[in-house]
Amino acid sequence: MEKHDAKRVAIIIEAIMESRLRQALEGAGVTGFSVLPVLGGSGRSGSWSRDDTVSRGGGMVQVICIIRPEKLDRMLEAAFEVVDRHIGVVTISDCQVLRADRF
Amino acid sequence: MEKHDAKRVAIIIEAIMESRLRQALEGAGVTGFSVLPVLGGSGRSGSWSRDDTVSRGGGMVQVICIIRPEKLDRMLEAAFEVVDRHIGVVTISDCQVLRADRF
Amino acid sequence: MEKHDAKRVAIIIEAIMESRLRQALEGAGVTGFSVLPVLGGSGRSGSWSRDDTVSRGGGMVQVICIIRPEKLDRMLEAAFEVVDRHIGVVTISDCQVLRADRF
Amino acid sequence: MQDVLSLAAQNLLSPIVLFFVLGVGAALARSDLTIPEAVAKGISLYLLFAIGFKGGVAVSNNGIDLTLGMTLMAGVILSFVLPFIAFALLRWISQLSRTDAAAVAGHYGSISIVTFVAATSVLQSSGIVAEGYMVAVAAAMEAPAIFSALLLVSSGGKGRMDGALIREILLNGSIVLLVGSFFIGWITGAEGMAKIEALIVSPFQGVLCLFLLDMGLVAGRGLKQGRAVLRPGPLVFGMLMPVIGSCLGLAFALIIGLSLGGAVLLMVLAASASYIAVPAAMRVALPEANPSVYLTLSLGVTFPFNLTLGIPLYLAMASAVHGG
Amino acid sequence: MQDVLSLAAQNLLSPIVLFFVLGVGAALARSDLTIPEAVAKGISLYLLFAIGFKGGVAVSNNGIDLTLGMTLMAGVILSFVLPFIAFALLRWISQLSRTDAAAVAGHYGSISIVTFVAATSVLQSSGIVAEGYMVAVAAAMEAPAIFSALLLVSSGGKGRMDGALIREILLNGSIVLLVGSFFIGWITGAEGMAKIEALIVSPFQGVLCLFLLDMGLVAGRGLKQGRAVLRPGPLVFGMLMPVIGSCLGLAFALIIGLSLGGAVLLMVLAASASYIAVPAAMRVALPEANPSVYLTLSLGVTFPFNLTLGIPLYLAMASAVHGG
Amino acid sequence: MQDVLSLAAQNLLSPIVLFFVLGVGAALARSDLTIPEAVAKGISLYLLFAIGFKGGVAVSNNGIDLTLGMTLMAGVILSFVLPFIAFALLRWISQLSRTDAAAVAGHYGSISIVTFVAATSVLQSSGIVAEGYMVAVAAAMEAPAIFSALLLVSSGGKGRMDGALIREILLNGSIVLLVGSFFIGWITGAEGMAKIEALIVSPFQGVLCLFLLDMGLVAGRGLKQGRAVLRPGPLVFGMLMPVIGSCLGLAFALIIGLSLGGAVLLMVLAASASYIAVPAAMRVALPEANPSVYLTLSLGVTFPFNLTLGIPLYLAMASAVHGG
Ligand SMILES: Nc1ncnc2c1ncn2[C@@H]1O[C@H](COP(=O)(O)O)[C@@H](O)[C@H]1O
Ligand SMILES: Nc1ncnc2c1ncn2[C@@H]1O[C@H](COP(=O)(O)O)[C@@H](O)[C@H]1O
Ligand SMILES: Nc1ncnc2c1ncn2[C@@H]1O[C@H](COP(=O)(O)O)[C@@H](O)[C@H]1O
Ligand code: NA
Ligand code: NA
Ligand code: NA
Repeated sequence: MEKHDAKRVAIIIEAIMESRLRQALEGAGVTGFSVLPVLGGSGRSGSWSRDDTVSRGGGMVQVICIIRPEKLDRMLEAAFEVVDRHIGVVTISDCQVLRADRF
Repeated sequence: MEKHDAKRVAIIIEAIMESRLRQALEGAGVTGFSVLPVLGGSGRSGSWSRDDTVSRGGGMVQVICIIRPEKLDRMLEAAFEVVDRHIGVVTISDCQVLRADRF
Repeated sequence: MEKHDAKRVAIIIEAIMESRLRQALEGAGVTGFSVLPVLGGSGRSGSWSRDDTVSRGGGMVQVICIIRPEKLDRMLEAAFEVVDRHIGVVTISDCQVLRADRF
Repeated sequence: MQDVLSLAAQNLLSPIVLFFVLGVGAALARSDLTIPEAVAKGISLYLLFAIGFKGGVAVSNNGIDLTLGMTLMAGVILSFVLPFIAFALLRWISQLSRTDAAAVAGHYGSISIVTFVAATSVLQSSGIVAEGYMVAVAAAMEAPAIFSALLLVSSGGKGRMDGALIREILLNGSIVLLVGSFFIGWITGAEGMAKIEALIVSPFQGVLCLFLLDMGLVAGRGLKQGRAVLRPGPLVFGMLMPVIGSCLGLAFALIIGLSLGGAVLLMVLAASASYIAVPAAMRVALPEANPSVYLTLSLGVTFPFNLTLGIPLYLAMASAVHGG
Repeated sequence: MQDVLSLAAQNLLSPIVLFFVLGVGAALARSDLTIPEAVAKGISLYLLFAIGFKGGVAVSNNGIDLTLGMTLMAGVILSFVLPFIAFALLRWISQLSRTDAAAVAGHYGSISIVTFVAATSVLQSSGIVAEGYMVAVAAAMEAPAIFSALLLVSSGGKGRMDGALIREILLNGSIVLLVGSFFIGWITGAEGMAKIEALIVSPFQGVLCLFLLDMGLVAGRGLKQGRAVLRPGPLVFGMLMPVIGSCLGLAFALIIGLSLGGAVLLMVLAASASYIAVPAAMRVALPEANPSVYLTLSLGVTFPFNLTLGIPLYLAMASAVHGG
Repeated sequence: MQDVLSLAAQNLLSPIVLFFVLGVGAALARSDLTIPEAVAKGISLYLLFAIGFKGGVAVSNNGIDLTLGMTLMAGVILSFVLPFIAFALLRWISQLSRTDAAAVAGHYGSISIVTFVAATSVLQSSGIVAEGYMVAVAAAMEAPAIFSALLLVSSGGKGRMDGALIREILLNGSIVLLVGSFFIGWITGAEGMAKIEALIVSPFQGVLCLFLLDMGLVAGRGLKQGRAVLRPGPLVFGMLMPVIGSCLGLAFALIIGLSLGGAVLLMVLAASASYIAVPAAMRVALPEANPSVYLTLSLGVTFPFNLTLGIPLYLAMASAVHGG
């Protein structure tokens, strides 16, 4: 099975910022990503859990983006723009992908 | 703490195909995997969000499978069989695992 | 964009053990982690799905922790303490992180 | 004609239609109003539970007669035949590919249970009674159209149907709950009804409003995503096909001798298009077909058409030709 | 005997039992019918809220007497003692390991609140009144059995109990809501009831049907997964143990002098087995025990047994020996 | 004074307050009782739907007059002005930074719809009628305060407001549902009400109890997390500011000539603090502000204060000065 190198970017960000991040990604020509729910967590700004958040929209989501290595930097810049002043985590790791024609 | 090398396969696929993928994996002798929810995303087939999908079963899920390197190819073939004509993404990455006796 | 090496630890564990794991992590000085829902899966102890679990709290969650490499071992020991007698999977992989000052 | 218009006007100002409109409006204005998925699913389970049970109790009260079997058969035939008509019409007035046209056609043979429920409400407020077993007919009409759709593409080597899929189609949750509640209503009859009436009768209309708000939100968002689909050909199809379906439904109803209410409901079933069971089956069996085509047409065009204009129109048509 | 059978037959054809059967059937036929987790959780919160509150209002209306304290104590004793009997019986008629047997035994000392609610419904339709404080007794019986189970394995060095777990057990959400609603019902009395009656009284039976549908789905799926467990020994245990429990419950009820209704409810509590609180505690404190053993027995065997045959049987037994 | 106390006592023993207290207690005792997020969201949609619709029907029944426009304007002015007062007060009695103080201030100009609903219940059980359009006033008061908060920090170069955010604020789901239901209630009037009354009127109080249980859980957990915030200054602010707001609200009500009920509701709106719309806007526009400060104050201090003591106090104040 043919595999192609790619990068996997995972961005944990406040749910309320999701639409802005989506737009920034699309603006940077990133057409493929998925959004996963996050139930709770802990960080410098304290610990939280979806069931305790007062304004129920107050949780976080994880946006996962599989991307060709050459597109990575442009994407990170676009994402950074949105994440910048906000809480959240951005990680990058190596992966391989099947069906690379789809990217 | 002893760590063992393993592969982490992540398959994003339509929820409606989940049971077929599960069967294919089990058929290929893959006994360990987890299914995670996906809230939304974007790809060549457009962008979607769980709250907007008409038929609420219409979303996607992410199947994650930690597997011994030597079993990888057989697993990918079985998964590919199911994913083939359908939308979705298959990624493979390296990882290490504790308690390898459990695999 | 400046990136820093880090480790990504993913622990799949019974939901009922989540609070204990959180405490153990905090006890080991791990201040950053996120908890993701798991819908179902399969393992040595059989296959399950969130909708079928009798006691609805009976599912599993995935705790993800991005951590500096030098803190990894202490964290794994603390986590292992909790996971030890229980079902679940612990994986470690390499990643890079933006905004490392936040860790 | 006067009557149709006044009926239509009255229908347009009913709470359920207005909440649907609110939902569409909110979606088009990009409000973040959403009904959580679990709540929407819960409401739809409630609706199936309630209408199945009520139908069963009605059958238990009035007994059944020969028309039951005939109507079920008529429903199955309609569901099986309508996709062929839809396919021919689509190929004629639109540029859709064979695959897309077949997938769309499958949706129009099957049914929309919410349209059915909305029609039941309209009948109720007009004081028209219908055969209780019509919900069973609705259930029987869900699946056959899927087989027609796959037949329509089978020559092209596309469309995969296997045992697992057939079981999934026939035992999908909605059918099982609807038919199960129907039988339980039938078995427990008036006594059973007395026990659960307070849940399934009086609050029903209010719950339906909330559900239609959600349908509006989903339809509105679908329209925004799928607006590329809305070229004249498909658009005309989405409003013409239900009328054709309703005429066929009316013909069958007259032949069988259904009551006025039963005739309207059979028309509505024939006229409505699926947006749950058939899309799911198409994703499995015909993944090459573009979902945004069939979803936009079914939910974005035909559903609102039936809800607002279709139902009063079918009622007027049936009233005009029905003996009494 | 005649009476038991007719009561059982009538019970078997009640909507709640039929919806449970529908759920089991749908699961066994591998239908994809499911109640979303959040909805099921919401319904169970509703049931706890409603029965707690109603119990409290009943106490506020009728006052309390000495029997309250005695019944609470009887409940705690039953919950604590039953696991030892269950353990002995299991070790005798099954091949289960000590650990598995202890875990199962713990479930049978604790209670199933849905079985309790179902019994309340049966009493209600038979026009039998019970002490309002029985819901408090139900709450008091949840936890002691867990300690017995852990005692049973402590000699083997297994079973970990710590402060966090004790707090989790005693303050688990179900107990807190049930007891809290009970006290609020007690405090606000008839006036409070007048305010929220429309939510917690009339629609209650209908909501219970939906919940039992879900229980059926879950039990059916559990049975399919856990069928390996269903060897004759455990199977017999799953139907014999509730009867033994009910006899002990009846004995206590007669000693205390509970009303007929109260006696039946204490029997049902003793007869029923936990499938929420105890499994959760076992996963934490006794992870070596196999969950599919205790869940299959408790939810797949004993719950359906009690729901269908057990409740009418206990009612018949109590009627036979109860003064009046 | 006698009256205020007896009213307050009566209020403290109402089911909704007791369920709130139960929730706070359960959270502080670290019980795992939780209402699933989807259920809580569903309940809040129900409440908005119900009170919007009821308000619209009331307007349809009684017609509108000049006071409607004046009250809307009063609401907008209050919402816009209160943050400046709150800011000044906070800077005076607390050590909060400009940014945090501005963020908190924004919350106190906006409103809490649950406090509004609770006040409606109190009025109802006291037999006091209020203008139906007060829900529209509530909707109008949600947003202006956000702009004030951003003005307060704009000199420091902080606070980002863009078109997307403005649309999000004005078209947030709660406002759209509340206002939409209000208009649909107005359009369909008594006839519409007859159709959905069984859902939105009689079970309302019971649903409100469940919602307040959830609010209590959330507030209690918030208090535990945010206890660091509760130094004397902010604490005094959290109880003083609502009283100041209510006085301003009363003044406007007297000028406009609102009924006693309407005056109390305007006071409550002015006195209450937002914990949904404003926090969300602050996270986007002013991420530097510490959420635990404004959430703890708004939900942990001011909400319970209003629910328990505030509402009876405002009613007493209004009764004292209102002509009748
Ligand atoms: N090291 C980490 N690993 C995983 N998730 C994290 C980490 N740090 C923060 N998070 C997530 O990001 C949220 C905000 O983090 P912070 O900005 O540090 O308060 C936390 O509540 C977690 O959900
Ligand atoms: N590059 C990607 N990274 C992460 N998820 C993706 C990516 N591409 C597609 N997806 C997910 O897979 C779904 C279908 O993708 P596609 O087949 O490209 O339409 C999308 O809606 C996303 O949820
Ligand atoms: N190899 C694996 N990859 C991913 N998830 C796994 C794997 N093995 C086990 N799991 C998850 O952990 C749960 C318990 O596993 P086990 O302890 O093997 O029964 C399973 O139900 C899965 O959700
Ligand atoms: Na049709
Ligand atoms: Na028991
Ligand atoms: Na205010």
